[in-house]
Amino acid sequence: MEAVIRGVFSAAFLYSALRVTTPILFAALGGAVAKKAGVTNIGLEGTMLASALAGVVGSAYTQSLLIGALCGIATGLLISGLLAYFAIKLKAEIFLTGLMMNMIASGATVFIMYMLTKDKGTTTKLKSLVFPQVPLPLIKDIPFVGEVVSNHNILTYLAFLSVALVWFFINRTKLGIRIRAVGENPKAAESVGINIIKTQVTALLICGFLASLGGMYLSMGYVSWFSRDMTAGRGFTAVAAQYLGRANAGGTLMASLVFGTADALANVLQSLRVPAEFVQMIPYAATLLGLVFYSVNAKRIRRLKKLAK
Amino acid sequence: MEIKKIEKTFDGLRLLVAIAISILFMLIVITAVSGSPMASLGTFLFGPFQSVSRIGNIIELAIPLTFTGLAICIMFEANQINCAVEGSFFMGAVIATAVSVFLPLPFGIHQLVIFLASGVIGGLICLVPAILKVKFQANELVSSLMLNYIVLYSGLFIVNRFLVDSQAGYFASYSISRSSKLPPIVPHTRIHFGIVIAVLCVIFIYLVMYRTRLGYAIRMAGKNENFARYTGISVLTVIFASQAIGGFIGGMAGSIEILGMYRRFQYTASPQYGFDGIIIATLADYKPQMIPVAALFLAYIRIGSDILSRTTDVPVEIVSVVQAIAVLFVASKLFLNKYKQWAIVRAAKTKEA
Amino acid sequence: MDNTNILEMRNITKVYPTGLVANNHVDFSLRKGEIHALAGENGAGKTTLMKVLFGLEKPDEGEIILSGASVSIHNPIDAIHKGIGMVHQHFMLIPSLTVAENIVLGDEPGKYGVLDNRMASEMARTIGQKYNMNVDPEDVVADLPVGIRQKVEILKALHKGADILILDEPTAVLTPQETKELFAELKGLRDKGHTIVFISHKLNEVKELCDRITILRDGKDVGVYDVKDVSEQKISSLMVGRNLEVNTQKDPVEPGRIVLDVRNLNKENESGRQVLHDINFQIRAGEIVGIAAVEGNGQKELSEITAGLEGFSEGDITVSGTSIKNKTIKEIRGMGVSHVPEDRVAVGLVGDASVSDNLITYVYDKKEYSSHGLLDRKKIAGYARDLREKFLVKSKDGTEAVRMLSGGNMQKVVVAREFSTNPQLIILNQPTRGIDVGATEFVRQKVLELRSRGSAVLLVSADLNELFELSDRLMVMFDGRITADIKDVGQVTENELGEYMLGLKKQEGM
Amino acid sequence: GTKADSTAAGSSAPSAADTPAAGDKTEEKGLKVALLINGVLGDQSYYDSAAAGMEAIKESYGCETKIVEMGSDATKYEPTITEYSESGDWDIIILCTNTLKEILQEIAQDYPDQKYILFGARADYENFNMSNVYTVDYLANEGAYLAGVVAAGLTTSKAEGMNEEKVIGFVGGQDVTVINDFLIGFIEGAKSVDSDIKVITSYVGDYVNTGKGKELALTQIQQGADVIFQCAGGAGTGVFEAASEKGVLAIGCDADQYEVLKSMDDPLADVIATSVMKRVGVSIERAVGMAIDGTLPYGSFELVGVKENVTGIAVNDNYKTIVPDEIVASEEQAEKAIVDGTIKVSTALGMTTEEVSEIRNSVKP
Ligand SMILES: Nc1ncnc2c1ncn2[C@@H]1O[C@H](COP(=O)(O)OP(=O)(O)OP(=O)(O)O)[C@@H](O)[C@H]1O
Ligand SMILES: Nc1ncnc2c1ncn2[C@@H]1O[C@H](COP(=O)(O)OP(=O)(O)OP(=O)(O)O)[C@@H](O)[C@H]1O
Ligand SMILES: [Mg+2]
Ligand SMILES: [Mg+2]
Repeated sequence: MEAVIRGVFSAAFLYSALRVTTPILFAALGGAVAKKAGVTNIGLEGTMLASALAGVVGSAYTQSLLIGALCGIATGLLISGLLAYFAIKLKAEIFLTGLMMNMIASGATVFIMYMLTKDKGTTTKLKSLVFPQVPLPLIKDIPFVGEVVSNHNILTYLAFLSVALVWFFINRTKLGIRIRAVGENPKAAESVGINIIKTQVTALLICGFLASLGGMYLSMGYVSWFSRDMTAGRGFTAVAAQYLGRANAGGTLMASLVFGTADALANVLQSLRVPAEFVQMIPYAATLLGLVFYSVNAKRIRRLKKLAK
Repeated sequence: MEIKKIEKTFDGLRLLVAIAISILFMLIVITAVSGSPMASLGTFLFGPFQSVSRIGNIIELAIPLTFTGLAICIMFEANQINCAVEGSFFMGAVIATAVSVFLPLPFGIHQLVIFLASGVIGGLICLVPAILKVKFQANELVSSLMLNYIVLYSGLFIVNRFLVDSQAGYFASYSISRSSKLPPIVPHTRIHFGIVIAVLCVIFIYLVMYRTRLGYAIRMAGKNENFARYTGISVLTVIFASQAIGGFIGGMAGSIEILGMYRRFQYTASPQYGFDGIIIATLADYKPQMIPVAALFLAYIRIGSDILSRTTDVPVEIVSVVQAIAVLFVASKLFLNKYKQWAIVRAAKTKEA
Repeated sequence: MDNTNILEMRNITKVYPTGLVANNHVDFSLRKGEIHALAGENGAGKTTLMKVLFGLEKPDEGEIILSGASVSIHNPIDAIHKGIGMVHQHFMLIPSLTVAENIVLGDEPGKYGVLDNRMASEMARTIGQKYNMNVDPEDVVADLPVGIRQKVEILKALHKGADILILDEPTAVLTPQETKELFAELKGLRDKGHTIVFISHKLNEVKELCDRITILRDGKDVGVYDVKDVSEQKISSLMVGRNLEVNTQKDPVEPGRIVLDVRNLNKENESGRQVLHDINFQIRAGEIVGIAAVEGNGQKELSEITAGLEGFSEGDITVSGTSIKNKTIKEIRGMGVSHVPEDRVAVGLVGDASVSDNLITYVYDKKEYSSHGLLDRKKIAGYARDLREKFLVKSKDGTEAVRMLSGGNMQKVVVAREFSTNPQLIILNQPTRGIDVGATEFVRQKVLELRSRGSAVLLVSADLNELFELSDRLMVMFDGRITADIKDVGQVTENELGEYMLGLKKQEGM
Repeated sequence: GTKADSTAAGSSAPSAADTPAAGDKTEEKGLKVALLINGVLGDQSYYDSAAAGMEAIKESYGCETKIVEMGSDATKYEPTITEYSESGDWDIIILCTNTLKEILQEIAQDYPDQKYILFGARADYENFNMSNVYTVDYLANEGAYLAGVVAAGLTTSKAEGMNEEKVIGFVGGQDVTVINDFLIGFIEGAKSVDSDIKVITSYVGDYVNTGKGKELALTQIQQGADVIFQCAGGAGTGVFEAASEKGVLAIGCDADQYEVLKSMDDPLADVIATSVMKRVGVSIERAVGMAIDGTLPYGSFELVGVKENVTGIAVNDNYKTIVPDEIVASEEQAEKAIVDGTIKVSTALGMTTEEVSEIRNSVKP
């Protein structure tokens, strides 16, 4: 028990919470952009998975991190593009299309991995590269804060930076306004000459881009190889985080942090004398509670507003 | 009527082209991987019909798919995108095992009690997202995705804590008791009594949807909740009843699968039949009577690729890609639309003339 | 106005995927600087034709000639580039964006992809001043009343440089005063050289505003006329292909016992605003009580509360002596209350369900329509067929989805369902909004039939003609209060009513 | 260092394959051997090890081999096994694990002429007529016991990367018997060195989530663990990553994972102090060899462990560099004691869930 308490109140715990949050945050931000355009992308899981493999393969065969990253991003765009083609262009049910993308990614990654390495489990045979960890100058010397904030993977910083970028993009850029218009009232957007399909496809591609970074973080940051189904439900969690955060950048950040922290907590709690199954439930239960809490809170705010008037 | 016929023709055509495209894709993959592509393709396409037992395999696999397809059908028709059927199926299987192992009852009654128990638990699970939605406006898609994990781990806990047979040597429960098994009904296959229940369920859901007040309420409220409120159709009843029925079927499906196909409970992860149900329901266009057809189709390509991977070098994983391609094209409303529009214009014009 | 055509649509044919031929070899032309009316019954193909012109629908045949050259318009961008703007009947605004953002949407100012908010506001202000339509660019559209939204819509089109402006039933949601203001603005636009297409079912408006008129019937055009040469009578007979009795014949009916009794009704809405203040009135059997009010003055709330869709804070409502307080809608309907809602598409119908399914809502749960615990399909189909025939719903066999019907026919489905339950009290909210003369007349006839059979009718309508024509008594609402109760409808002028509606005047003792 | 050899030379088992005789057996072409696994390849341990054994059979005896991955859907096992039995194309069908045992017990009687080898399980010869089935199972707990001895020795030593605390870690795939069999042996071995030793146990929940594997290991390291034994299949690779990042040691599972990773030039290999080996492939190769010689005792069961050199720990270059001599010595001593039967290692097979969790909880920090 002591160990747990020590664990939770340590810099290492907060550090790991940020680390666990990173892939979810990327994907959830991507989901938020898609959602703003009126598309609930449930294919985040597959997008992440495919990019995770592509980044590994790309960097392994070229020994260039940049090319590896570009391969990962291109794959993220490809999956999102496929999703867009079927859901937006051919008007297949978006929810189903997302599920199918996950299915394709799950099968195709193993297939490709097997073709390349004759291994269906992991790509440890491939000598792939990883994104570097970066100590933050000055900040790294501040006690505690430095331990929590510094020396993260460069993608972790990028994820948190993306929150601001996504906010700016959605609220301040022309494309962002168009995306919101399309999401809120597609017919209206169309009537002023905005191409709904193009806008939604763009939003999905941005989503794919962000999700691909999340995916690559798993295989080229978190660990240094790809293994089958390594996303392990993070894409679905990202959908939940995006929903909890009302598809707003700030809200999505908060929700992702809640989940990341719950997940990190679950890891620490494993050493408690609680059945492992219950500990493994924690992140999901936390999200579910988050959904409930959120609505209770929204109700309270409404009531307060009413009183104020 | 003319137009309806064209639509029907094109829906059929779309199905055929979708299947053709996915087979073509399969052929490309096979050619890339295998030495004798045509023979391999033959294995994929005709292998499933080569013996009674293989045909049996298709039908065996179609049974759980039919159930979850039906469950999804009624739940989604009420416009509740609730994926908790996945959890219902898993927990249904767990509860079925528990009752089978710990509650000795005579043959016949035993099965009924198990169906009831796992159905009820399945229904309760699917009600959770519904309640959260009604009480807290929590999106049921999101909450059900999270709930599935919670149910999975709870189920594993129950098995691990109360049901696991430590003599088995692997993660498995005690053996399913003889009195609760669903006996096979076709010789040389494992097609079990569950198929009869599946057929009954199809008829039941069809009748519920189209011949009962509840079904009418579900269809109307599912398509327009405002309308339901305004005309006095109880939306709450629709939500709760549809989720409870769907969950019941999902839970019962879990028990039928365990009693018909397994010696012991041995899932360590959810078998995903709940998500498969979504595929089935889409392929069947949410028509209960078409659910078994869609289930058989999906089962057929799965068995085909199983055989393929067993007999050739083609990895079995590729089947998920083939399936997804087929489903995507079938579900693409505008696929081949140009030609359809052309046919409709022509028909309309000839009528004018 | 010169007589050269700036736009010609030739031989346009549009077939919808349902196989319905919405435009059948239609010719349509516009002269520079005219206001051109496009008239026709519901489903005649007006909207479709304009959607083709604006690039929202692809024609299956035909060509469009703009300023003498054949052009192809694939999408609204093409249309906008060619100087065509369209104001749709249903608002096409993004509620969460500001007026300025809505106006510049599609063609936003700013560098490097970043929106320049100041510039956008400036542009919105300038264009508003130029056309004398004042709106605050910083307002969020969600907070604006409909009249202002209509202006924003027009400014939006003008900002995009529309020379040809299409207005699809712009007056359907406006008050008389707002309509008047709009007409002044439209005439101003014409004088500045713009060409306007005006779609409306209100023929008096067409007469007042338009120069020429094209009439569609059943997807075909039946001709172009100078408006001054054709009477309203003539227009409507061209539209329907027969002569129409425009003035409703109203038989005297002696009002009976009190059916609806509203006492001290108060209502606070979600955000805490008092939307109804001490409402008191009764309606008797065989009596039609009309409510005239500018949108947003509590009439909608009143009708929805009476129908049980919303609760209320204080007071009581009884129907034939029984209070509706804490009753479910089903129970209230069981008391003999019917309701035709304001929005037929969003509330009144299930678009994806069949016509028949939309008709049987109140009988499917009745004993006589089931056998052995299952619904008796034959009987139900028979019931639906009877209703379709009785209410002249244009539908092949009732199996097609309601969304495939035109607006007027959709309304007939709602009316058929609601009128056939033998209501003691019926609440009508905009019963003829946006439907053509023929359908309108039909619905009004049915309302009078109900009255003769002894139903109490609460009629909320933005169409003053309708109120005058149908009401036995007229009440005016302003700011959540009843400000006038006019017992003798014949005695009040339209102008006087307008003053009550705008809160300029209040009846003694109210 | 005989343990590091990849040839199987069980001192008591009848030996035919102890000397790899690649050249002279190839003439005896014609034996067709199929391996049916209830999973998919790529776990870099159990199934892959079996697959390597098949490869060796092909090389050494010139057999025609085939591996069938039946996946995780248990409903497919029975029809597949039946189909292969029915076809009569295969001289020997090899199956594995207890999961397939129950199916085989029924099928084997229907095909008396078909020969089967079942490894990783113990068939019930009393109740089923299985004169055509040879069964072999492994004492994984014995290997894990030795790993426990090494781990405990390391954490209490001054070896590089070792801290003051007497804490070691175990990361399992799932809380199930096969995995817990390793755990029980590991704990027992560790406690034999120092009864105060603490073992932190975590389960990933599956065998694929590498990220989670790493995260759990990092948490354990943070709580003071400096030697972590992973039994989590693919997810276990995350444990190595964590160890490498934090400068502590790890112990691999099933195969000699140091050699596996080293052969791929993977720097992670260096953190793997040793691996608990279950030389599944070796036992298959040995069995098929005996079958060719006609000496395989069909209709009987063999239990092989440290004594037969099928389970044990990997003694490789890394082990020799990392592990101080006195620990090597105590490990060798424990090994001897197991071989001569003075040490009896407990097994999770047959333990209830409570019993397992009691043992697990008793050593939690
Ligand atoms: N997208 C569509 N799909 C199928 N049919 C359609 C579609 N849009 C319109 N229609 C049908 O085409 C016909 C013409 O419709 P249109 O909207 O042009 O009529 P309208 O003259 O505008 O009628 P209203 O006065 O009711 O607005 C109607 O019968 C309508 O039901
Ligand atoms: N997707 C569709 N499929 C079939 N019919 C449609 C579809 N969209 C619209 N319609 C039909 O076409 C008609 C015209 O549609 P539109 O959007 O122009 O509304 P409208 O006619 O202007 O509205 P109103 O009904 O208020 O007159 C609708 O009344 C409806 O009957
Ligand atoms: Mg129209
Ligand atoms: Mg209209």
